[in-house]
Amino acid sequence: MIAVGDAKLASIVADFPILSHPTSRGKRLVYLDSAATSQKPQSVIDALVEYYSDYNANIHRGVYEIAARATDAFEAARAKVARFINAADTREIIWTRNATEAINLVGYSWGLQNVKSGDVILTSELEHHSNLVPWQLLAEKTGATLRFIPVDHRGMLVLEDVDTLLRGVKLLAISHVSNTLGTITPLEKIVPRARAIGATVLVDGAQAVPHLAVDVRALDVDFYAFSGHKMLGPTGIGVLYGKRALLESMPPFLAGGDMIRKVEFERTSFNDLPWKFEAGTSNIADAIGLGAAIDYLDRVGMDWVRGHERELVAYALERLAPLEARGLAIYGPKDPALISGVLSFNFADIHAHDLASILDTDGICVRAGHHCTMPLMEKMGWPATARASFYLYNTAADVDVLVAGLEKAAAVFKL
Amino acid sequence: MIAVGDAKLASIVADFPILSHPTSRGKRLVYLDSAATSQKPQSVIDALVEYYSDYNANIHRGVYEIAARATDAFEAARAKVARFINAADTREIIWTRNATEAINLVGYSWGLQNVKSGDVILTSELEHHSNLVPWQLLAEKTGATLRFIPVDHRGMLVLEDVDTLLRGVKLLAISHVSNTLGTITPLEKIVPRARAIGATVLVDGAQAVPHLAVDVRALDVDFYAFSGHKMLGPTGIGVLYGKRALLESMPPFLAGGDMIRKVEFERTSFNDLPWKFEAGTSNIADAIGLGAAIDYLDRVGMDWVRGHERELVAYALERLAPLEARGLAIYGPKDPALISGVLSFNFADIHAHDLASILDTDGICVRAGHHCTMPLMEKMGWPATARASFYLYNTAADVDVLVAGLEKAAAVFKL
Amino acid sequence: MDDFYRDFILDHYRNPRNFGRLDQPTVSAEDLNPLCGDEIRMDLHVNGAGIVDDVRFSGKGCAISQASASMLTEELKGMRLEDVAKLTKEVVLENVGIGISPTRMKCATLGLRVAKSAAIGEIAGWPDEE
Amino acid sequence: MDDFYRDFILDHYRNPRNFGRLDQPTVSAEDLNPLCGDEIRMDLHVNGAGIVDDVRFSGKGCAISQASASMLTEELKGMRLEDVAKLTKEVVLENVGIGISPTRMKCATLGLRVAKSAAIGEIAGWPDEE
Ligand SMILES: Cc1ncc(COP(=O)(O)O)c(C=O)c1O
Ligand SMILES: Cc1ncc(COP(=O)(O)O)c(C=O)c1O
Repeated sequence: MIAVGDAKLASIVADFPILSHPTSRGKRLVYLDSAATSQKPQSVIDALVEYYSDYNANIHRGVYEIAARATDAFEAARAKVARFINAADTREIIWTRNATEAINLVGYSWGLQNVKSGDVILTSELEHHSNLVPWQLLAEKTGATLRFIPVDHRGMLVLEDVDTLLRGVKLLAISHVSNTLGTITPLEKIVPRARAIGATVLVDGAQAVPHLAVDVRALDVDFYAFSGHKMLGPTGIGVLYGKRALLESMPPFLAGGDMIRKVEFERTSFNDLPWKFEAGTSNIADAIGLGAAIDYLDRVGMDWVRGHERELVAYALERLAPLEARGLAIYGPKDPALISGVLSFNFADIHAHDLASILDTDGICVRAGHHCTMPLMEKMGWPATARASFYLYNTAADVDVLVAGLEKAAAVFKL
Repeated sequence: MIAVGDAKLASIVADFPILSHPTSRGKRLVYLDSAATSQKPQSVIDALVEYYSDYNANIHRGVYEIAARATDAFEAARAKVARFINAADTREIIWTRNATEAINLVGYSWGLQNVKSGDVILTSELEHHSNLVPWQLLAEKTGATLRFIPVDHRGMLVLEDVDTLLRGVKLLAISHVSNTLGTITPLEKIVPRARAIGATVLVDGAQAVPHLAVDVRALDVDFYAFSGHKMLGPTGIGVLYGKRALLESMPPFLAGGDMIRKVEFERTSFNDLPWKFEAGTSNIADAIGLGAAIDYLDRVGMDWVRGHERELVAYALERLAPLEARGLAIYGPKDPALISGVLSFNFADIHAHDLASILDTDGICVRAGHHCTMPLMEKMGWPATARASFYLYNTAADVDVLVAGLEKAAAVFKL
Repeated sequence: MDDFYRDFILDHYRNPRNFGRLDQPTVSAEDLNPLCGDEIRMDLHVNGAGIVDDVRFSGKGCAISQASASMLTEELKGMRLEDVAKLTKEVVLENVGIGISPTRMKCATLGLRVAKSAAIGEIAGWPDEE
Repeated sequence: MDDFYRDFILDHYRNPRNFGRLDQPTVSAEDLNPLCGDEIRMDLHVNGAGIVDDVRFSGKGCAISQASASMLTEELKGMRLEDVAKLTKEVVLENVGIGISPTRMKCATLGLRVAKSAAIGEIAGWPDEE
């Protein structure tokens, strides 16, 4: 259980201005939807305000003072990202809008260059649409086929036959943490096998980087995609990490200003990494904002974040257990060691949307629906689930409010 | 000349916090680089802060209060954009990162579907790389050829032979206003001719929407692209306008969350417009910020903006004229009616970069280089130019400081 | 929102009227609310006089979409197909009564949208596949 | 920055030393500063003892890049090619003296980068075209 007087947690909560603003019904905001997007600490908001108020300028080509300051801050943010995920080189960090664009970039650039008819793309049954639909489109364009690592009834990947599954695989595209169930993929069991047969490996880390310490070199992946907005950063900024040699060998994706070296009427040569993949004016402010988010996470410490979420999940499982007799079904492995801070559930015959609406009246924000994992929902036979997802600013009190909200829902639905 | 006591102008200047912050050398900031990116009024900064502090949530799928508020604000911003450029339908407004991504979206989606070997893409010699390189890549992929509307020595498009130029053209891709010279393309002379032969028309309005009243229906274009950051909005948000029937007929570009209707393991059906083209978590905050920027421009009035820039250009041309005898060369038509608030120049044998560095010491921000229009520079024989670009917050006093800065540069270089 | 779930709503949710499929529908339509995943199908049978004389709905979803659709089917029976095509969301709001939040409006009107599109499709002819 | 443009800088800018091309260079390289468009080419002639005995540079650009390159060519003459490959940006900074702003550092070091890459290419062999 979380010690009530935990001073560190209290000071974290105080850093997030939204958490002290009551809802229109006067309730305390109990934000349990960080897997959709996280809240932002004041320091991130301040970084945006500072950029726009003090040194707003376009980057890379400006010789004047604020342009130089903006360029430095923008590239410093890139260096922070590189260090945060332990990339070997700052040039391996490409700014994108979000994880989705990062994955699509690989699909269009590396994919169309390398994937051929008959090739196999291996992914899993629990992927977010963003790490599935791009590969469906690529398969359609190239004549490649998709293959799926199955999930078992607990939502764990079935990896007994991983070598069989990997046969003939050109690309392994897999998520690090499931957004619907929170299950953590044991990448160490799959990636080395995939590498051994020469497959390229892309990991969708949208739900991992915010919650776990991620080391792309230790994982030894080729590509790693994630979004800033889920890790305390602003909306509109995401990251594609790629091994340098691989990025060098790829054709550009979007074309325009900043990604070029020399343009003539009929032909163009492209700029060096990372700018080769960054066409047009970058999202300067939000890249700087993501840098501030990383500073914040660094100060708190990713080990603390992971530990805190584990405690919250353990506490929530304990508090929710009594409701299981009344029809609460919690999905996933129900083991805090195997999942990040995500719990998906249904409550008797209350549809997840109705549950979310009832919880909303008490200021509790949970997500309801398919969580952009329709195929998983279909396979599991869940029309929808309600999902509570935790982050560093959630408290045991939030769990208590959730439990009370569920009791109320049971009363409303006369369970 | 600008009346010194213009109260409206003074109150506009006061709305931009950066303009009251002196540079590190204690100089007043004289920002003459709005063609690269504009400064932001307090109301835009406040809109971002409000979103992140009060109702930060992911959109479209959330049933709880702040998610609903975020969704409403996000879609309201889209409606503001639609009205601002007089689109027929809100669904015709697709959010992108910037003008560059908007143009690339058309290249990948419409282009790969419709452009065939032997087709002609007509563009001009004064395009920004963002409206040139995507078409080079498309031509390379499809076997189409590029053709260029020439520019004359003043930087005006040569349109005498427009019907000859248009022969066999599948796509006309042209900018509305040149970022290097400020010249305004007489779209009314080209677009109807292009339409008459059935060509599709894309206009790069990155330098037009911020400075002129734009009416996409009156212009009768198929696609119109622009960036928020050049029109008082945040970085990271841009717009593709497209006629609805055309957008409906196009395949999706990026794939992932939000742009889907139904996903199964092997196949996917796509969502309705505009979301079909918006994959992954959108740049929610910055879309809302762009909405606030449009509110600001609406309050000031685009006619006032255009009139003010014309006056500034006229005043600048008048004040700069005496320096021409000492080697100042101003490019472009030098007629405030034909250009927006942009002046490109060189001063004797002072290289543009040196000029910009010297001006910087007095707090003056001008851009130096090729302005992402290398082919134009090559054709004109300019290795680089210095560019001063104006916006609604610039004043006659800014012009005076620029002139004084040029005098100083002449002294430093012993002209 | 919690006062929305009154007894008659829960009753329609748990015991939907006219649930299932028709063997020989004159026209059917189905739609999905892509944002929440709710799905509804409506089968209408129309007699020679242009009157809906039988109706079934099927699908899955929240209490709001299912109860609204269930209540709607009771209204549809006996209506002229032309009038079905002209229904507005007021009919749904009158049925479900107070308390629906704007975010859930799409759920409440899903059945209506499906019924209308079936009626419009039958009257105007479905657009040809392109 | 304005105090950077002293007489000797302007002199090297307006009267660049060793400007032009060599007829028979042992090695040449060129590069472009993509951010500002400055271009510089360096032709080196190396004698049997591995000493640079002639050098020319050509290109266009700002006073900083051109003056720095001009001054650099004076240093290069008589240097061992191996030592050219090992030059650091200190040599440029000593040449141009005070006042260069960080944004312009790339201009100042463009000629150096080109000379070094010529020397390294000649010593190590250019990478094969892939
Ligand atoms: C004419 C023109 N087109 C396109 C662009 C590209 O805009 P962005 O960099 O915001 O994508 C610019 C910006 O410099 C421009 O001036
Ligand atoms: C596992 C996973 N992958 C990808 C994404 C897509 O992230 P974004 O919408 O920021 O592109 C998400 C976000 O919901 C996710 O949870």
